[in-house]
Amino acid sequence: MANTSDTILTVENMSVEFPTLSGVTTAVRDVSFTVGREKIGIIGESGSGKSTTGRAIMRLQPPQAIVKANRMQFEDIDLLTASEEEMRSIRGRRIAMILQDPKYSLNPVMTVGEQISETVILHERATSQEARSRTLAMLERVNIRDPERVFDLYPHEVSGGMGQRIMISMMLIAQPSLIIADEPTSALDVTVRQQVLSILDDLVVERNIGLIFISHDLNLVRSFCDRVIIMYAGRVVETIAAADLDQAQHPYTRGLLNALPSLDHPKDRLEVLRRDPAWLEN
Amino acid sequence: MSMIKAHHLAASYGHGDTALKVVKDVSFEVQKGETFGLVGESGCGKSTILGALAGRNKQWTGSIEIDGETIGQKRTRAQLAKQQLVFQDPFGSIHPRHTIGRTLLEPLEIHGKDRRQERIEKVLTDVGLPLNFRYRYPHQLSGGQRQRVAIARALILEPKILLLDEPTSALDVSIQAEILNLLKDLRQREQLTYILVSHDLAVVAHLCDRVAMMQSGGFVEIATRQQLLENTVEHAYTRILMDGSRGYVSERRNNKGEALPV
Amino acid sequence: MAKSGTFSNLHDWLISEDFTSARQARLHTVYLGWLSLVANPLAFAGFAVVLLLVIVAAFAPMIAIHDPFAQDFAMALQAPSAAHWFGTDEFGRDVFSRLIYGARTTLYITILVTVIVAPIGFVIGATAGYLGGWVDVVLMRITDIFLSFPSLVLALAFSAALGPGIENAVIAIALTVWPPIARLARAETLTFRNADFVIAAELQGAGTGRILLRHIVPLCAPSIIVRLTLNMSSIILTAAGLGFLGLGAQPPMAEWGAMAASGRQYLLDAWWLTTVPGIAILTVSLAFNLLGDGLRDIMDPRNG
Amino acid sequence: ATPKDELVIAITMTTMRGLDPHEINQLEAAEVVANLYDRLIALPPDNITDPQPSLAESWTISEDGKTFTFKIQQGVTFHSGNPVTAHDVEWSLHRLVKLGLAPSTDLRQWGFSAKNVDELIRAEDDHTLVLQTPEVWNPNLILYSLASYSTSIVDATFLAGKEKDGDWARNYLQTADAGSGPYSLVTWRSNQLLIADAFKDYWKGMPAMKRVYMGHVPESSAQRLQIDAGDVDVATRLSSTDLSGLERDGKVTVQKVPGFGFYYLALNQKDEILSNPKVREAFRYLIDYDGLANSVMKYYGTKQQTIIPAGLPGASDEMPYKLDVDKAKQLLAEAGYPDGFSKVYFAQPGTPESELGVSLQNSAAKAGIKLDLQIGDQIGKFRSRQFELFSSRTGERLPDPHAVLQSYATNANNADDAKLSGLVAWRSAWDVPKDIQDMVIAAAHETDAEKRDALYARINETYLRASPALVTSFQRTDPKAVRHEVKGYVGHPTWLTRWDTVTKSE
Amino acid sequence: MSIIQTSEPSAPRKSALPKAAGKVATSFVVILTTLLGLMMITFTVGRMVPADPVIAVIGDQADQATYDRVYKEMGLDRPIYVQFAGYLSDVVRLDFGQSIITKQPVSTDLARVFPATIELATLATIIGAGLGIPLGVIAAVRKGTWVDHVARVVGLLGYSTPIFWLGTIVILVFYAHLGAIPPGGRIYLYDEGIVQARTNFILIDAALGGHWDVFRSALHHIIAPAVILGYASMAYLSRMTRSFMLEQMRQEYILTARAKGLGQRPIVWRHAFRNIRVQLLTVIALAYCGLLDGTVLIETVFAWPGLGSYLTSALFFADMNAVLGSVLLIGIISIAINLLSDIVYRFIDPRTR
Ligand SMILES: Nc1ncnc2c1ncn2[C@@H]1O[C@H](COP(=O)(O)OP(=O)(O)OP(=O)(O)O)[C@@H](O)[C@H]1O
Ligand SMILES: Nc1ncnc2c1ncn2[C@@H]1O[C@H](COP(=O)(O)OP(=O)(O)OP(=O)(O)O)[C@@H](O)[C@H]1O
Ligand SMILES: [Mg+2]
Ligand SMILES: [Mg+2]
Ligand code: NI
Repeated sequence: MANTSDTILTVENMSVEFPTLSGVTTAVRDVSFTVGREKIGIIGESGSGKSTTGRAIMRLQPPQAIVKANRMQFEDIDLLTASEEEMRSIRGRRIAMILQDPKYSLNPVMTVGEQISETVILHERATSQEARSRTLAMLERVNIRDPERVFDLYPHEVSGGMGQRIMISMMLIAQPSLIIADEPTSALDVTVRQQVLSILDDLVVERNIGLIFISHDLNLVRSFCDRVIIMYAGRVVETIAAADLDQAQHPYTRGLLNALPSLDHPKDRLEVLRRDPAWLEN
Repeated sequence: MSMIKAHHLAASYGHGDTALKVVKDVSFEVQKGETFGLVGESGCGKSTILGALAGRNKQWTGSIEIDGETIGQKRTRAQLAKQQLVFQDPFGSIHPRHTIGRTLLEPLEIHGKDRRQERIEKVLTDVGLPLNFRYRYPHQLSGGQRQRVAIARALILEPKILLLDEPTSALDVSIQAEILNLLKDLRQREQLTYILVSHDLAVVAHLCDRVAMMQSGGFVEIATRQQLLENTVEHAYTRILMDGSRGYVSERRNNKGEALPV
Repeated sequence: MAKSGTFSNLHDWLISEDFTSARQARLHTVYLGWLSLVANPLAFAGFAVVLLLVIVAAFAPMIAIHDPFAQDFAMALQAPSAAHWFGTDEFGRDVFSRLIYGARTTLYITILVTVIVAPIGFVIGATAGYLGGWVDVVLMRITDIFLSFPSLVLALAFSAALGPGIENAVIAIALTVWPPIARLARAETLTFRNADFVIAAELQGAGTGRILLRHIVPLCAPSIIVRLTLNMSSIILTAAGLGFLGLGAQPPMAEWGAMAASGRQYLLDAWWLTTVPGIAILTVSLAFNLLGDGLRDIMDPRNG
Repeated sequence: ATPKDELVIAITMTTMRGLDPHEINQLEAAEVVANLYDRLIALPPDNITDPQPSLAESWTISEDGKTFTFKIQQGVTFHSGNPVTAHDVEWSLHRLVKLGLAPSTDLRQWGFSAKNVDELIRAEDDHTLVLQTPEVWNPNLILYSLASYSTSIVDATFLAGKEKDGDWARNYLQTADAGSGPYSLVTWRSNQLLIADAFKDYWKGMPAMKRVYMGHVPESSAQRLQIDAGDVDVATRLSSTDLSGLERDGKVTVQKVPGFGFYYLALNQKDEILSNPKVREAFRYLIDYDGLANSVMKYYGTKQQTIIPAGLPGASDEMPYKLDVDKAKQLLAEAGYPDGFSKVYFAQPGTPESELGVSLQNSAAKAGIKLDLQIGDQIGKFRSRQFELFSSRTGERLPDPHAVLQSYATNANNADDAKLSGLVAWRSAWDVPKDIQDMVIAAAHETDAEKRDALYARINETYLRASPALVTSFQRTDPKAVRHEVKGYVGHPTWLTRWDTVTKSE
Repeated sequence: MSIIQTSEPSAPRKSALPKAAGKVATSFVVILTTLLGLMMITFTVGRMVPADPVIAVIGDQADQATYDRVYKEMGLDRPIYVQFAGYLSDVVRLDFGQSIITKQPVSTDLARVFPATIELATLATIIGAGLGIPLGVIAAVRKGTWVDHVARVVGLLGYSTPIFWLGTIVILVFYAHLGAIPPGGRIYLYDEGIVQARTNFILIDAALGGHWDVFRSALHHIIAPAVILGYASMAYLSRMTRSFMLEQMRQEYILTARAKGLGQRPIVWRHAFRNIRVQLLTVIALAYCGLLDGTVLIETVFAWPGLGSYLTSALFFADMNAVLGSVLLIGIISIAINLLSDIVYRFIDPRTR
C-alpha cells in the first residue's frame, strides 16, 4: 500500500473542460487522488480522460482547455497557482512524462544524444561536456550497450524498444520525483514491452519516486502497479490496490474484468459490459 | 474437408536486389468451420500471409488451395469473393466519405448482385447495427461500430472465409468482447472459416482451434487450443508470448537478473 | 436571434445526425460546410465577393450604366464624375461599364480554365499515382517538363504562339495550370492508394476505373477544390498579366488586365484607368484566395 | 538631371535590329546611322528638298541627265583614322546594291542591280566618283537617294579586315560602326541602351555633346516622367496624351516632325466583298478623322485623305471624307450588303496604330460591319496577301511624291506569283488603274519641274476618285519631345536627325 | 534481448555508394529527358508564333527576292525535324545561334541579361525569405491572434496583387509624385558606360571597380522592383512557413519538448523550425523559380534589362533563337535549383541520408 506520509502529489476535485462549437465538453470531472512513492495505474476506456488527467498535472493541456481543481499540490508547489516560469522549471526536472510512441515523440532531426543532454543543460546548467557524460551514463543505465554510438543516432535509426528506453533516459536524467507515463508500452511488442517495463520498474524503485502509469491493459496494470485508479467517462469510479483488483466492487470495473478473455479462465462467451447511466452521477 | 490449403508458401516484397523475403516456406491447412490463429511479433509476416490468401499480395510462391480450388496470382471476381479481409484499424478501413449504406452497396454493385437493399438490411442486422445507420458516415460511429461495419462489408458477399487481421487490437476490452462474441456467433451461423491474426494469446485462445507461432517469416510451432490452455506448449518463444499476455513479470521479484531468455 | 418555426425545424432537421435518408445525410454535410463558412468571416467575405462577381457578370447589361463599347473622342479621359463613376477611357468609353463587362471576361476565363484543367489534372495525377510503375514515370515526366517553366513564361509562350485572343489565352493558361493539379492529385492518390478501404475494394474485385472514380475522387476532391479555388486567383492574375502584355482578350472586349495595361499609357493624366481595373483584379483575386483559404480550413483540416 | 555636355534620348528600341546602314530599315536605327556615318549629300531638315554638299563637296550632272560626277571632300577621316576617298564611296554603294537588303531599294528602283552596279558606279580617282543611271530620272530623285541613310559611306579599308566568307563585313557591322560621322559607337545593348561618343576629328569640328545616350524606355508614361524630371533630354515615343500633358507643363517643346508616309487601311482585293468599290468607299466614311485628329493622332499625324503627302509637289488639302455612318450604310446597301458583314482585321500593335484599329472597329460596327480585330505583328500575312483587312503605316524616305506613289499606286503585275511584296498596292492585290500607273512612271522620268507638278496634281485627283483599296487617313508625323535647354535637336523628315548640332543652354 | 539491442543503421550504409551512383544516373537521365522535352515544347512554340522571323530581319518593305534569300539563309526551308536536330546539335555544342534582334550570339546576350534578373530575383528572395519566414513562424506560434490575422491578410494580399499593377502604382506614387525612386532601369542612363562589365552583376561590378556612386545608383534602382517581387515571395513564404510550423507544432515531439521544461523559444526554433528547414528550402527554391515569372512583368514595368524583358521581346518579334535559348536557360535554372534543393535536402535531413 502507498505510504500516505510520503505523498508527492495531491489532486482534489480536478476537472478539465474543452469549449467546443456544440458547448463545453467535460473531459475530466471532479477527479481526486494522491500519489506517493509508488506505481499508480490509471485505466479506463479510450476517451475516459486518462491522458487529459496526466497532462493537466503537468499543465500541458491544450491551450483551449480549462482546468479547475480545489487543490493540486505537488510536493511544495501549488500547481494551480504556479507561474508558467515555475512550471517550466518543474517539467522535466521534478515531474517527467513519457509518451506512447517513441517514433513520434522524439524529434526526428535531432540526434538522440542531443535530445537527452538538452534536459540536463536546461535544468542543471551543465556544460555540454558534462551533459554528454551524464547522457552516456544514463544510456548505459537503461541497458543500451554502445552508448557512444547511440548518442549520435537519429530517432529513425533506433528500434521501438530502444526508442522507448531513450525516452525514459531523457526523462529520468534530471532525477524527477514523479513520472507520468502515458501508455509507454502499447506501441511495443509483448517481448520488448517486458524489457522496457522492467527498466522503468527498476528505476522507480531504485530512486524511490512516484509513477503514474496510464494504460488500458488491465492485466498489465494489475501486475505492474501498486494501486489502480479506474476511470470512466472522465470520472474516477474506483481506486483499488492492484492486488485486490479481482475483488473490485464497481460494476464497471467488474465488467471490464469479465470482458477480458483469459488463458487461465477460459470462457465460451465473454461478458458484455452493460453501461449504467447511474455511473455518471458521482 | 479442408477449406484452405497452403503448401510451401513464401512471399516477398520488392524486386531485384531490394527484394525482401518476408514469409519463408510455411505450410498449413484449415478445415471448414475451423479458426486458425497466427501470432508473432510485429513484422514477422502475419499480415503478409493473410495478404497472399486474400489476393492482396501477388508476390508469392508455393501453392494455395481455397475451397478445393487451386488459386493463382490473378483471381477472378468469384474467387475474390470467397474470402474477405477484416482490417485492424476500424478508422482506416472504411471510406470516410461514403455513408455506411454506400460502403455496403459497393461490393454488391461490383458483383452485380440483386436484392441490394434487402441484403444490406440483412447484413446490418447480422452484425447487430440499427438499420438507419446506413445513412451515417463513419465519423459518426464508434470504433466498435465501425468494426462491425467492416465485418458487415466482408460478409455481404457471402464469403466462406474471413481473414481477420487483428480485428480487435484497436478496441477497448469491453468492445473487444462484443466483437469476439459476434465473430463466434457468425462462425456458427454462417459456417465460416476464420484465420485470425493477433498478438494477444488470450484472444487467440478464446477463438481459435489451432494457432501457429511465427517468428521472422516462419512457423516455429503450431499449437492446439488445448495446449495453450494447459500451458503445454513446447517452444520457448511461445512461452514468452504466453507470459506477455498475462501481464508484467517482475524480474526483481523473480530475481533472475536482467536478461530474459530468447 | 429568434428563428421562425419552419426555419428552426429545417435547421434541426439538417443538423441532426439521426438520418432517415441518404439525402438528409448529404444535405447535412453541405449544411455543416455552410455553417462553418459563415462562421469564418474572412472566407465568407471572399465568398460574398465571388458571389457578387457572378451576379455582376450575369446581370452586366442591367448594371452597366453606359454602353461599354460606345466611343466618343470628345468624352475621352474624363475624370470620375456622377455621369461616369470611374471616368472614361482614351476612347471616351465608360470605365465603370467596361469594368462590369470585364467581370464577364474574368469569370469566363476562370471558369473555362478550371473546367478544362480539373478533369485533366485529376485523371493524369490519379492514374499515375494509382497505377505507379512506368505509367507514373512517364506521366510525371511530362508533368515535370511543364512544371519546369515558370507558369507565366509558359503561358506567355503559348499564347504568343497561338496568337492573341481569349480562347487562346484560356488554352495557354490551362496548359500551365494542369501540372500542379496533377501533382496534387497524384500525391493525394498515393496517400490513399494503400489505405485499407481501397484495398478492401480491390479485394472485392473493383476495377481501376471504379476505384479512381468512386473511391479516390471523393477523397481528393476537397483538396483539389481548394487548390482550384486558390488557382482561380492565379488564373485571374495570369490572364491579367497576359492582357497586360497585349495577349489574351482582344478589343473591344473589356478585360481588366488589358484595361489596366492600356490605361498605363495615360497613367499620369488619368490615374483611374489603371487604378480601377487593378483594384478590381486585386479584389476578386483576393476574394478567391480568401475563399480557398477558408475552404481549406473547412474541407481539408489537415492543412491548418 | 543629365550632364551638361551629354545628350540623353529616350526611345523604343524593340525594333532596332542592328546598325548596318545597308541593312536597317527603321527610324530609330536610322537616327543612329545618321550620326555614325556621313553621306555624299545632306538634306537640311528645314528645307528638305534642297540637296546640300556633305562628303561630296560638289557635283555635276551631264546634259542627258544620266551621269552624275561627285567631287569628294579631302581631309575627311573615318573613325579608324583612314581618309575618306571615292573608293570608299564606290565600295559602300556597291555594298548596298549587292547585299540587296531592304534599303537597297533606294538605288535599285532606279535600275541599279548587282550585275550593273560595278560598271555604273565607279571611282575615277581618290576624289572623283561617277554614277550613271540606266535610265533618265528626275535628277532630284537620284540626289535624294544619295542623301538617304542607306547610302551612308562606310570605311572600305577598315571593313576589308572584318570581312568573313565574303559577307561584306555584314556580321561585323551589325553592332559596330565604320563611319566618318560626328559620333562613334561605344556600346549598343539591344533593348537597353546605346552610347555614342563625339568624334573629335570630325570634319565639321567636334560636336558639343561629348556623349549621347539612347535609352530603351518603352513606356510612354515612363518617358514622360523622365523627361519631366530631367532624367532624359529628348523623348520620342510618347503618346499624344502624354505629349499634350508635357506641352501643358511647359518644360519641353514638342516637335511634330513631318514624314512622307501614311496611316493606311488595306482592303484585300481578292476578297469579293472588299473588292466592291462601294464597300471600299464606305470604309472611307467609317474613320473618325476629327475625333482621332484631336486625340490619338494629335501628334502622330495630320489629316490627309489624298495620296500625295503635304509639302510635296501636287499635294492637295482637299478633305472630302468625314465620319458618316449613314453614308457608309447607304453605300453598303448599294453594294448589296445592307446588313453588313464580318471580317478579320489585323492591326499593328503600339500607339497609335492599335487605337486606330479600335476606333475603326467601333464605327464599322455601327454600320453593321463586324470586325474581328486582332492586334499583333501580322506583317507577314499582309506581305503574303493572307488577310482581309490590315492597317499600319508606311514611312517613305525620299522627299518626293514618287516614293509614296510607287508603293501605293503602282502594281506592274497583280499575280500572286509576281511577289512584288515591296509594294503595298500589290500586297492588297489591288490592280491599280493603268492610267494612274502610267502617270506615276512618267512623272518619275520627268525632268521639268513644272510639268511634274502638274502631273502629280492629276495623279492625286485621279487616285482619290479611283476609290483605292488603300484608305489613307493621316499623313505620318513623328513627335519628339525636347527639353527647353536642349537646342539644335531638329527632327528630320527622312529620319536623319543629327546630334552634332545640339547644344545645351544654362 | 539481442534483436532489439542492435539497431540496423549500419546495413543500408554499406550499400549506400552504388545506390547513390544509381540515383545519380537515373536523375541524370531524368534531367536529360526533361531538357529534351523542354526544348521540344519551346521549339514547337517557336514555330507556331505568327510573327515572321524573316521580316524581323529584313523589314517590312523589302521585296520578295530578298525575302526568299533570307528565308533560305535562316534555314527555314528545311523540314522541321531537320531544323530541330540542327538546333539540338548546336545546343549540345553550347551554341544557341544568333539573335535576330540583337545580332549577337544568344549566349552572349544571356550572359548579359541573365545576371540582371538573378540580381533582382536574389535580392527579392532575400527580402521575401528574411521577412516571410519569421512572419510565418510568429503567425503559427500565435495562431488565432491578431498577429496571425495580420500575417494572413498581408500574405493573401501578396498572393492577390497583380504585380505589374503594383509596380505601376509604385512608379506613379514614388517616382512621379514623391521622386523617391528612380524611374526604372538598372542605373541612370548617363551612368552607363562608367563601370567595366566583369560579372554583369552591376552591384558587384560597381563595387569591384570602386565606383561607389554608381553602386549607390544601382542600389537605388533595384530597391523598388526587388521589394515588390520580395513582397510577393514573402507572402508565399510566410503562408507556407505558417502551415509547416502549425503541422510541426501539432506533433508529439513538441509535447515531449514541453514536458522537458523547454521554453517557447527553444521549442519553436530548436525543435519545430529545425524540422521545417528542409521543406522551407524546397519552397524557397520554388519561390525563386516563381520569381523568374514575376520578373517578366516587373522587368517590363521597371524597364529592367533582364531575362524577362529579353524573352518577351524575343517572343513578340519571333526571335526564335533567343526564345529557345532563354526558355532553355530558365528551364535549366529551375531544374538546377530543384536539384540543388534536393541535394541539400538529402544533406540536412537525417532521415534521407
Ligand atoms: N483538444 C481537445 N478538444 C476537445 N476535446 C478533447 C480534446 N482533447 C481531448 N478531448 C476529449 O477529452 C476526452 C478525454 O480524452 P483523453 O485523451 O484524455 O482520453 P484517454 O483516456 O487518454 O483515451 P485513450 O485511451 O484513447 O488515450 C475525450 O472524450 C476527448 O474527446
Ligand atoms: N508493402 C511492403 N513493402 C515492403 N515491405 C513490406 C511491405 N509490407 C510489409 N513489409 C515488411 O514485411 C515484413 C512483414 O510484414 P507484415 O505486415 O506481414 O508483419 P505482421 O506480422 O503483420 O506485423 P504487425 O504485427 O506489425 O502487423 C515486415 O518486416 C515489413 O517491414
Ligand atoms: Mg490517451
Ligand atoms: Mg500486420
Ligand atoms: Ni512439401
